Amino acid sequence: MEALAALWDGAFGSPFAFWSATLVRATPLLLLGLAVAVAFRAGVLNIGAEGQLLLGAAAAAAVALAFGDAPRLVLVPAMVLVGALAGAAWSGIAALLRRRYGVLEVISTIMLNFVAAAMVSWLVRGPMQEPTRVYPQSSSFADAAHWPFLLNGQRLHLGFALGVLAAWGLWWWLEHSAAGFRVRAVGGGARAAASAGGVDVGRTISRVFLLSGALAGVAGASEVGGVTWALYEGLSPGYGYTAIAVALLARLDPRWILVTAVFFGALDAGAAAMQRDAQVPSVVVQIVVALVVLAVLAARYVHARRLAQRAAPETA
Amino acid sequence: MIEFGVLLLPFLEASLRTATPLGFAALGELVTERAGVINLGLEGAIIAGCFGALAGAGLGGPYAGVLAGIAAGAAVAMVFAVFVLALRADQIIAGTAMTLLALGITGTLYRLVYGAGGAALDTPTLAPWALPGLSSLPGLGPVLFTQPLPTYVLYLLVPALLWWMHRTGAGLALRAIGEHRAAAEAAGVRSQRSRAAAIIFGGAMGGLSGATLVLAQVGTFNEGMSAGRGFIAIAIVVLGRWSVLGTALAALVFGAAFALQYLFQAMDWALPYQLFLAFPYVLTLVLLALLRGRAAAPLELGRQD
Amino acid sequence: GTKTSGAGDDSVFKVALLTPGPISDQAWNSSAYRGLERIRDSLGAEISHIQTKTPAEFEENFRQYGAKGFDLVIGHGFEFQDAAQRVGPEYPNTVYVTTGGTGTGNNIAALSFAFDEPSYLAGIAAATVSQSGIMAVLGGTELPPVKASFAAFEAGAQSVRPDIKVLTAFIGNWDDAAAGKEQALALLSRRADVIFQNADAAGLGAFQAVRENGKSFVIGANADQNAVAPEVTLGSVVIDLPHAFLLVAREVQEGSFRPRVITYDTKSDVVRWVPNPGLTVIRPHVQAHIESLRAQFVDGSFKLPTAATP
Amino acid sequence: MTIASALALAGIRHRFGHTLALDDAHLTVAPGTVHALLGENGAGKSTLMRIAFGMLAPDAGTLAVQGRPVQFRSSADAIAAGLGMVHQHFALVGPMRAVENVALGSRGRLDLTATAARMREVAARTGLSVDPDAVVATLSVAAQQRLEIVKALVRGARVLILDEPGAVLTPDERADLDRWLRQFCADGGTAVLITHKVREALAVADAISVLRRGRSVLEAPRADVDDDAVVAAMTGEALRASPAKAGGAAAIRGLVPTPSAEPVLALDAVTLRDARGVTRLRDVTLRVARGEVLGVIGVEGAGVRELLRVLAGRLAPTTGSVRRPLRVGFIPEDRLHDAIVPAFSLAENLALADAGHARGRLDWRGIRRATADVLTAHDVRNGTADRLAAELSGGNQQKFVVGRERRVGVDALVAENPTRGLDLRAAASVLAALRDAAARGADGPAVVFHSTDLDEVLAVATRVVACFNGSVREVPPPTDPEDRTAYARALVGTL
Ligand SMILES: Nc1ncnc2c1ncn2[C@@H]1O[C@H](COP(=O)(O)OP(=O)(O)OP(=O)(O)O)[C@@H](O)[C@H]1O
Ligand SMILES: Nc1ncnc2c1ncn2[C@@H]1O[C@H](COP(=O)(O)OP(=O)(O)OP(=O)(O)O)[C@@H](O)[C@H]1O
Ligand SMILES: [Mg+2]
Ligand SMILES: [Mg+2]
Repeated sequence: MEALAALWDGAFGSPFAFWSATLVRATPLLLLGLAVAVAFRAGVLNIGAEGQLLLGAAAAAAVALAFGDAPRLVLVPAMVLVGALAGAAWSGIAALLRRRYGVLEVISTIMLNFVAAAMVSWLVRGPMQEPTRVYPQSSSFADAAHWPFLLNGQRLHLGFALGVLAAWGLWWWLEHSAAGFRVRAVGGGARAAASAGGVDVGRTISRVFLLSGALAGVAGASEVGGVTWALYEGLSPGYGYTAIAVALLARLDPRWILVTAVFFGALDAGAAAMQRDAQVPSVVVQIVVALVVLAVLAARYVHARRLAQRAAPETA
Repeated sequence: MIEFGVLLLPFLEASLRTATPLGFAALGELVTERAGVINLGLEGAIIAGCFGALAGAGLGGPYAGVLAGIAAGAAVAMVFAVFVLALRADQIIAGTAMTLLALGITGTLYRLVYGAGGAALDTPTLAPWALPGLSSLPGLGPVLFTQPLPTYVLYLLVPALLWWMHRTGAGLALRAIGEHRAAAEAAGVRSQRSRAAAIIFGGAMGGLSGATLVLAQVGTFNEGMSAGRGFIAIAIVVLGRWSVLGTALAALVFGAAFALQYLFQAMDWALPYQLFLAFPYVLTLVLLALLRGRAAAPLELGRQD
Repeated sequence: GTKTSGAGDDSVFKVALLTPGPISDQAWNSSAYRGLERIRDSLGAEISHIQTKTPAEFEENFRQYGAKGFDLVIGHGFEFQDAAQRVGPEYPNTVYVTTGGTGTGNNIAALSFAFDEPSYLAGIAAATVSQSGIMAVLGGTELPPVKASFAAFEAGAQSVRPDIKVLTAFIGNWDDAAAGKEQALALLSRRADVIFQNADAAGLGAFQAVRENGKSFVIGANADQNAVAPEVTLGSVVIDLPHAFLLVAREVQEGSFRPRVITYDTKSDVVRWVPNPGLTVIRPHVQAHIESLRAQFVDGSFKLPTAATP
Repeated sequence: MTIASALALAGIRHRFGHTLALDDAHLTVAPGTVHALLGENGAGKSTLMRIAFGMLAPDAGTLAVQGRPVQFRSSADAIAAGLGMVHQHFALVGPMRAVENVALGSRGRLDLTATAARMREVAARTGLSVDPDAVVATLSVAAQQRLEIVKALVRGARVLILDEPGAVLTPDERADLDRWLRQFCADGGTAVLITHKVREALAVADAISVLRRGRSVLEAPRADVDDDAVVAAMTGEALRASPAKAGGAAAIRGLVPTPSAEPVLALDAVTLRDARGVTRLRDVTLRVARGEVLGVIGVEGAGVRELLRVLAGRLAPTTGSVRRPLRVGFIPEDRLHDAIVPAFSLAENLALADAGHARGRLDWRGIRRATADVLTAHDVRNGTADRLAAELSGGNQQKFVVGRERRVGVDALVAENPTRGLDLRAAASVLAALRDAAARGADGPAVVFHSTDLDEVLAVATRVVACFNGSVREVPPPTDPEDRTAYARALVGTL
């Protein structure tokens, strides 16, 4: 009980907990959840958000380090852009492998995640290592490369605003634009989209892959620009994989991803608080988090059953 | 000069050893996926198998350990099956939660039972058996037939699964469920029952994979020692194009790639070690591109009820 | 930060530990946790521990502990130093200490372990035991202290046997014991016959590999691992973390804390080479040589060429 | 012992969400008879039969097999009780071989050789042949239909439910099937046959039942009813049967204005090889002008499928040139896979048709309105713009697709078996729609129309071409409109 109280307090118990812990953790999950969702909507199983995030982080860090004396108004957008490009380039490999060689993206993206992790591990010990060449990390960024905070005294940064904007934009794009509709049509039935709609399925899939990678790349840029201010290995504790659950729990609806990303961010923040404040060992915390997720799944089932039962009685 | 001949035997042995736990997990997952269910809780089944094997071996020797490992893996899969089949939960989310749950439970139990000192290396383990005759065959004989029990089980599992999937009604039903569940049901197949069995079998094989790690390889347990093998096993199924032989072969390919990576690092070449760590994955990508041709996943894979 | 202190129990001495890995690894993290427990037992402190993974978490938790009025927060690894530098100024009443690293500040200190000194001695012992003239070092990932320790090991070995070769390999993580075993076996197949491992839980696999091989030796790291596989363990390069933690915690409690890089070396007896008492393969004259070097480390008459371990 | 009924359903009610599909439906099938079940699209025929086969649980009502009350939890129970079913939307596993589909559901060891032998045996008896080793997904719809029937027959069911088995069979195959059904019942079997062809139902059945909007409105021995009575029961009003056949081909041809000179569709020396390198079309040169309805006939594998897809722009030829207008409507045979996305709403399915070239923002309000127009204009039952396509009955889905592809502004319309699965009225309205389109002359689209039913083709086409072995030849109109020999010979390449 005390543990659950700590879980709640750690996520929502104070302004700091909510704005600086929960939402800061939700930020990468939000952007990555959108990346996963847009790909899944087209039937593209991009499991590679993790690797795309790492590449985006590395590229954004390179920009921040190389142009540290540029004004913030130029530098921060440049980090976003370059992060997006790097993420897209990394997912582009999987897109190319799928289109040219028929390699299933579920496996290629997993493999690319491992390669990306090795790559960052090498970068921070090689070309991007800090000048004393002792620690496996880059130098810290100049102030101009620090993404602005959104609230006074809180750690919540620009990345979250970008995430909210992206969620809204993606929702609008999928529901109201012709290009977004093509993406949904390909995911709903590729044969029908090609035959009835004359949609170029291959091209749509490749593009969506790039878009997905770009969103994940922005998540990487947002982590280094908004939180760590340097490139480290082990930057992500598997955000790219959690994001799949984030996206699916939201039924791939960008608006709901906003909610599920905050849910998982809160779980994560609360889990830390359980260790810190209630002396619950990390392994037990994992159990509690898993049980909370399973409880949500069970509750959802019960809710669906109720809805079905409510619809039925009007027969009588 | 490097004596390649001298290294060949250790390389082959290492390939087979590394491939064995991957092979069990992947073949189990193959059966699950052929029934249209993707189980990301496989990693959880493996770690449960590791802990089950440790506990079982401590109580009743290595064979009890193997059985306990299998049972622990199956138990994890059973919970997953309840969520996916009875509660119609999303497979990916439920699987992810199961992995987290199993990692947490095994870590907690381990700390409770073995305390800070850990289990050390005094777990009774399975020694390799040299099969009389076969192990003295020239060439690969000693590599293939001087192995601990699980490796032989794996040798038998491959033809048994092939036979079962292609030569029995239940195997045919399983494959049909994975491709088109409604059609299978219309043909009189009880799909829920088959899917539950397939999930539990997959978990049991994940458990056996974990038991192999503990009892035939490391000789102890540590938190998180499954180290992502469940996810690699899922990739192996894809590389193996959802076929029994393909999956077995893909497990060997991964085993060989890792073994080569270990060997490369032992070569004292002045290259960043990350290059070697990435090698198995890059190799896989290249192989996939060379093999070409889209493999078709079971059509119902991952579909929520 | 938001609040400076939560509860009114300011009289209680509160100490927190952040580890980068699980405290059941029988090495780096478990000895740190034992250090935390010793602080609790010896100083009556209230303790808190958290396992963290990412730089973002390091920083957030440093902040949370600062806000909760903890007196001492230990980040167990050089990787915590950037976080300490950022958060330290926000919570001046909390002392942040990182194990490793070089960063200091008003309320920030770094513990520096001369892990290279005992590693050098281990290298000497190992070189005289090796039959093949080939040895190996096996790490989890390449971290500064690991790298320095491996370099000292090699230097020590070459000081008594200039032609000896040392192979280097990394597992890529700290918990895949099976990979640790396979990597060790690959090194053995390259005729290495002493393996100095520093891979925490993954390193257990190296012990198992060497034990099955039977014709080679393994060396433990961080904790005294001589009991893990007593028949093949040459010795352990030990950091007495509980002792070091207690020393710094006492300073903080007594108010005598001064921000600095606190170096623990052979002299302070926090780092030491502990040969396996059950094994008699290290010949007496080698032991004598090692013992004399140890004395020189203590009186400062012998220094390793490399700078102090980061 | 005599049993009153082999299969009896009484007081069946079933609701899908807000649609009451069945309301007090009943059916009693005497042993040893062929019982025809008729009704318009969406009347509830398939639903009733899926309940009989254990695939759906009824909300109310009772079920008895061979006089014994039963409660099926799944099809497995129904099969165990001796039922077999041929599904309207095939229940076939695409990536598997035909023989494996037939063996599916058996227990213990598989003997695929024996299963294949039984398939051949059935083929010998009924004329329904399918290559046991062919992968189902590569089979034509007609072959899949044959397989679906063979599957039920090999199982040796005693009570056989056939949901529109004739829709894509050739006339010969249909005749064979009817003959076999009579034999099956003479040997003690029982069959329920769902069909839209009233005449054929009357020709083969011993008894007739009619469903209208989920209710049973007629159940009578064959002898007691005629065409008009059945049609009246189905529609709830008196109607002349079979408008398609009324008048014959020549009469309709006379109605159509002279086509404009400039062709809209033009193929020149088109050759097409498939992925395996087999030549599917060889050196085809063809022109279709506005105001024309080009009828295409050909047996399975003759190249009809490919010809239609090249004309519709869904396949690119290997060599040769194609001239096509920008917008070509296409009504493919396999609507569930090629024409609609079942999980999309009807409005979204309407938008699908323009998805390839639409730009910018989609005007959903306008699309919804256009959808509603299509639904009313083509009499799609139970449809609203926001309803999912999957919720429509098969026939209504088809009407929707036809309506969508005929929207204003198409310059050419290619239709492949568009009346498959349609009830009388719907089929007639689809054919009329094609005719009307062409009747607008130079203002209307060029129409290309293929049907396995030669009568339909002759009823609508202004000109007929035959495919044989990849070559396309025009069939000159016979002097006697009732003379079919030229067409028959064109089909087998001996014209
Ligand atoms: N017991 C058996 N012994 C030998 N060969 C078999 C046996 N059972 C099946 N085979 C054949 O071995 C071949 C290779 O099997 P594989 O595992 O690759 O098939 P699969 O990909 O699982 O099957 P599919 O994809 O057709 O469902 C198959 O064509 C199969 O017919
Ligand atoms: N899965 C479903 N979900 C919702 N509504 C459905 C579903 N299946 C059928 N319906 C509705 O139930 C009614 C009866 O459909 P059914 O398929 O039984 O008609 P049918 O008589 O077989 O028609 P057809 O001749 O077109 O095949 C229709 O109104 C249809 O829209
Ligand atoms: Mg296969
Ligand atoms: Mg129907």
